[in-house]
Amino acid sequence: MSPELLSALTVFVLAILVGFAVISKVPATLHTPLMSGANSIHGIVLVGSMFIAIEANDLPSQLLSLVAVAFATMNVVGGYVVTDRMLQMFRKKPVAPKATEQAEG
Amino acid sequence: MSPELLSALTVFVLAILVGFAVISKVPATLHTPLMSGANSIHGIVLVGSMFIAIEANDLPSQLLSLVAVAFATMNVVGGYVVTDRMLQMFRKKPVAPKATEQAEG
Amino acid sequence: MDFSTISDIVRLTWLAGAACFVIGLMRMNSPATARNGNLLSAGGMAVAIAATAILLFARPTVDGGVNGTGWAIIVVGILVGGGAGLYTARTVKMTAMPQLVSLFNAAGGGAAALIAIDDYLGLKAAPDPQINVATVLDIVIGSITFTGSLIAAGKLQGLIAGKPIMIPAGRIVTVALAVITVLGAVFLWAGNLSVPVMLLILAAALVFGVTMVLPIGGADMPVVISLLNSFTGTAVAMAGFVLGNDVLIIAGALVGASGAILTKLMADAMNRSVMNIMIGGFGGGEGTQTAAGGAGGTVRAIGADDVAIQLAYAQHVIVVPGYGLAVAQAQHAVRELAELLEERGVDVKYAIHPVAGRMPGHMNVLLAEANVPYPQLKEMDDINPEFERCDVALVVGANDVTNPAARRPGSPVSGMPILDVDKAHSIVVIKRSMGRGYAGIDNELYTNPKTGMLFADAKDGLAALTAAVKAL
Amino acid sequence: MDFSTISDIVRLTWLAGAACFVIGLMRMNSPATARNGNLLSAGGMAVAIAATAILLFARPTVDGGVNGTGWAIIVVGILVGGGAGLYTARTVKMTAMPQLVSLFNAAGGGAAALIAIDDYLGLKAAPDPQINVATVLDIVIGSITFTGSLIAAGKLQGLIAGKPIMIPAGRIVTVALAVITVLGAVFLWAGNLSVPVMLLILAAALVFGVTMVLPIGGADMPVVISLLNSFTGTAVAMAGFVLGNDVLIIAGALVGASGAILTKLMADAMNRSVMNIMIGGFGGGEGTQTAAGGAGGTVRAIGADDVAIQLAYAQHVIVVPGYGLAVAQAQHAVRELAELLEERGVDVKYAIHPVAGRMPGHMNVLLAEANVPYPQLKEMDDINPEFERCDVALVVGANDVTNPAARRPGSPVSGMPILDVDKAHSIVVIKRSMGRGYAGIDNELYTNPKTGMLFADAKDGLAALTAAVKAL
Ligand SMILES: NC(=O)c1ccc[n+]([C@@H]2O[C@H](COP(=O)([O-])OP(=O)(O)OC[C@H]3O[C@@H](n4cnc5c(N)ncnc54)[C@H](OP(=O)(O)O)[C@@H]3O)[C@@H](O)[C@H]2O)c1
Ligand SMILES: NC(=O)c1ccc[n+]([C@@H]2O[C@H](COP(=O)([O-])OP(=O)(O)OC[C@H]3O[C@@H](n4cnc5c(N)ncnc54)[C@H](OP(=O)(O)O)[C@@H]3O)[C@@H](O)[C@H]2O)c1
Repeated sequence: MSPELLSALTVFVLAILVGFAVISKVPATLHTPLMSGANSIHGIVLVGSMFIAIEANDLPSQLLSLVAVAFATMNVVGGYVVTDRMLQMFRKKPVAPKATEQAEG
Repeated sequence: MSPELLSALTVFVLAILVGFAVISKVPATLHTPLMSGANSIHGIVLVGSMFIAIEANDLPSQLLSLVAVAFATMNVVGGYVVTDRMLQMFRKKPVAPKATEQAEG
Repeated sequence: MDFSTISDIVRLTWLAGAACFVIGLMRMNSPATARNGNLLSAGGMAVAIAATAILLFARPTVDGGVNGTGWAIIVVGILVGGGAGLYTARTVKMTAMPQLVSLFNAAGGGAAALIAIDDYLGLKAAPDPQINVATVLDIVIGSITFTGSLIAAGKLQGLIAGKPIMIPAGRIVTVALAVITVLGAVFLWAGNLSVPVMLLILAAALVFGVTMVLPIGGADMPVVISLLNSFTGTAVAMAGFVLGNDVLIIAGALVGASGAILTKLMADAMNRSVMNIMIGGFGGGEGTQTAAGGAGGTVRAIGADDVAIQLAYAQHVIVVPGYGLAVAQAQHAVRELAELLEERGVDVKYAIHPVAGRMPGHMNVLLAEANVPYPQLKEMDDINPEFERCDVALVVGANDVTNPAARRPGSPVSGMPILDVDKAHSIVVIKRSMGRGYAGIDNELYTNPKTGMLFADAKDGLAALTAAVKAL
Repeated sequence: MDFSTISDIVRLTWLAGAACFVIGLMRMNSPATARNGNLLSAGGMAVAIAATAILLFARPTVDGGVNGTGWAIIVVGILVGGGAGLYTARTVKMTAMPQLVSLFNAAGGGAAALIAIDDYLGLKAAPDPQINVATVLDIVIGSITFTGSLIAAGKLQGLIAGKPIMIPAGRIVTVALAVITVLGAVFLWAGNLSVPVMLLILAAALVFGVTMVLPIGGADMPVVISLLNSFTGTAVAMAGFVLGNDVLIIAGALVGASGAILTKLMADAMNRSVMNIMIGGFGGGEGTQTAAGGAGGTVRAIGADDVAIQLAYAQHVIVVPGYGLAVAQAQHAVRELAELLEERGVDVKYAIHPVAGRMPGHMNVLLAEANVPYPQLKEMDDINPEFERCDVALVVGANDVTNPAARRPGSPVSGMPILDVDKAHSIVVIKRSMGRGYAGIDNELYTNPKTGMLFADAKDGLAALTAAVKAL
């Protein structure tokens, strides 16, 4: 086994352990935002997509890598923005609701 | 920076993150056993001590490594045994206490 | 600065980015720090991507010049993908977010698979066994995620029927596809370099993603999406092995593992096992409301005017929103009624069950969107002791989460914590019929002598109540 | 099998061992799985060490033979160290465990430092800067941990006075040592190879460990030990860098980080900050009991016979054990009294405050050792609502954990959760005098009209009560 593979494997196992440890008891309300937050993180595949794009020399490769870059960016940008929108609802609401209610209703 | 150092650094950072994530809200009763359990784990220094012992060629090295091996083994063996003793108190006690009490008192 | 220094710095930056992901996820475990955690994670991502661009730019090319086409692909791809992501994420309605997450997940899985496909097409000779293993796994997992997530999104969006779709001989097809994939993978792992076999695997995995998700009921989709999210993480980690890139491995494995835990937590919260869901047990969800006609016990129907009087002269009212309120889009109607009651001096609270509706946090999202004041939303454990002191419990389109059968063993909902609605002095239930809920069982709450049934669509029923209270 | 295959397998085994450490620690977070987690961790350790032995054995030597001396050192070292560890760990009394943990910690830190010292002595030329940094850090941190942990153990064992020892011009000496260490380290990092400077640093760090811990009060030692434990982890990780060994890096960094978090949790639980402790604020602990004489309010002394009658005819009695009970070794005496009362039909429970005593879990350990039935031990949150229904609260050598001043701001114990002893119908406190507790402040519980003070050593007082109840 090459030393690189061994060290990649070490990194892989450690990252899995971090992943297991990092999610503790979460209130159910946070499940969807947490899923969405994790979903954004795998947008890191954009880094890999950029590598294959810069190395693409023939048309098939260029097309594949264009789609890969676009997909990955969509994952990253959309993922973080939508997660942030979900999490806005945990902002502390202004506490005096009566006033606004009367104004509206 | 050599690739080995870089990968060692990666491993170091990941292990720190695991360490931070792994301890969550623990009841105070478990603080001492948990400390003792973590204490046993750094007994892994025995592995390093064995390496320097096998490579020791002069008297100072041999003495240093003998002490290192003995210290590290003490850390490992003593650590795990004492932690286990502490944790025995979390065994479910037999529930019918009255009977034994009467027998004793 | 020479290239090797730049390369070192970039690698360290990637590591810092990965650390941001981890710390961000940690912070997302608690409501108070969640938003901040997501921003930290996004910051780590931005830094990692910028570092990559610098690395690619500084990298010596074969002819010494700048690779124009490569950069054009990157820039165009980022603009198109980023624009699409930003636009949809900004404009989507709160209630449609899960399907959007699923779409983004499909995109990520697709990108991971494309990396491996591109790598495979460029091979001149069979690669090292390890790389080969990673490549094939990446193609398979990435493709399953891609089509599976698209189907899941389609189901949630209503483009594909939510109820379980049984493909003729579905199980056999699914198993056959799995066998083809595995055999092909083993053939390639044995050291054979064959593009056709790779394409065969690719096709089988893509179809497998479809046949895996189609038979699962729409109500189970949140769990399925979470599982597919974990798959994508794994595929990305495999892409990391293929490219020899640590940051992909770390981030991918992180999501793979944390996604798996999260999937389990989500399934636990709705009292299901992941296995059970994937095999497609019950979970017809929205398809089953025409069942039964009120088996056992008599049911007392009640009119809007009667309910209005009860509500207007009550001191404490607890509203219990459920899936039916979400389907009927009655969140604004319920807020109006509550405001009207509050003006008359009634104390109104909302009892939020963690799995009311069809996705975790469904009710919080809906009611927050309708501007219900946050302090009025009470979590299950906080509100349960208050039911015995409340004059009227108004159940709107909720069923399973109020079913007292959950307290006894032997029913599909056994063990699920429920809202203690039956402890209230008087109970009013708004729903269209005696139809069943997600779990497909009768609710003995409806035959409780204290309960009056207001048979109506949630939105219409609430509007009728508001009108009746105003007329008092 | 050729050596490179063996080496690969050994490395993977190390990785598996490291994974066991992590999963073991995770499981130790909850009482139900803690013991199992420790065993898993021990299993990982055994496997990692066995794999190392195989690797060393299979490794080609210079002359092709077996390195007899090396193996002799290893075997003798393991037998001696293992025997000592096993014997002390088996025979130590429950109450003396923290000092033993500290001793083991000293051993681990010492071993880590020795590795770096040995490595440094063997150097022919200045090593790579990175390795050099790790070597020096290992020597410094390992040495500080070594002497610091010995002092901490000595304080807890009573060999060294528990109260803060102020060295003349102590702060100046400590700062001077720190400066010497840092300057020496920088000199070596600059690429100079100098054994005398290394020895100077070594000496300075060893003395620094002593001067750092001496001024800290004995009662704060658990936190100090936890901090030093985290230090040892870091030193071991540095040893891993020196030897280029991943498993040392992983396990060391794991302990370094988790130990740091744990230190903070421990300090939080006793309402202190780690900074505050290290600087040596209050915390005289056992040194302060001769202070004050009952400032403000009158104190009602009460005799054993009176108390016996109260107890014997009560329905519910809650015993509140504290540090004084531990010092007096009165755990058996209290169990005897409780058993006697139970025979008479009195319902007896023990209220366990999380930081009663001088180490976390102190009271649980003590009472478990005295065979108090586990179901009678109640955690603070469970028992607090019961005080208002209890006839007599019997406080034995507890002080701070019952002080109502904690509910108001402005006192050293403010914010610490307390046992609501003052809600009981009647209160009896057994202690020797009006002496103060760990926080060094008066307790207004003692001037409460409901409180009777039974001035006695905890063991004697309880024995007197038992005799008096028997005589009834
Ligand atoms: N939150 C999650 O994450 C999640 C995810 C998947 C599954 N689940 C499961 O979903 C269930 C949630 O319980 P729940 O009480 O909220 O819902 P439920 O048990 O599914 O019941 C919903 C009820 O709403 C009524 N309804 C449907 N459309 C309506 C309309 N337009 N107007 C008025 N009423 C309408 C239906 O009765 P009629 O047909 O008679 O009107 C039905 O009985 C649980 O079993 C949970 O485990 C939750
Ligand atoms: N548990 C931990 O992890 C930990 C660690 C470090 C510090 N602490 C701190 O320690 C304190 C613990 O509170 P606590 O209420 O258990 O203890 P405490 O507040 O320290 O009070 C102990 C009391 O016991 C009495 N006492 C001493 N020897 C005695 C004897 N032989 N017989 C009878 N009484 C005796 C003393 O009064 P007399 O002299 O009048 O007898 C003293 O007031 C807290 O402030 C906590 O923060 C706890």
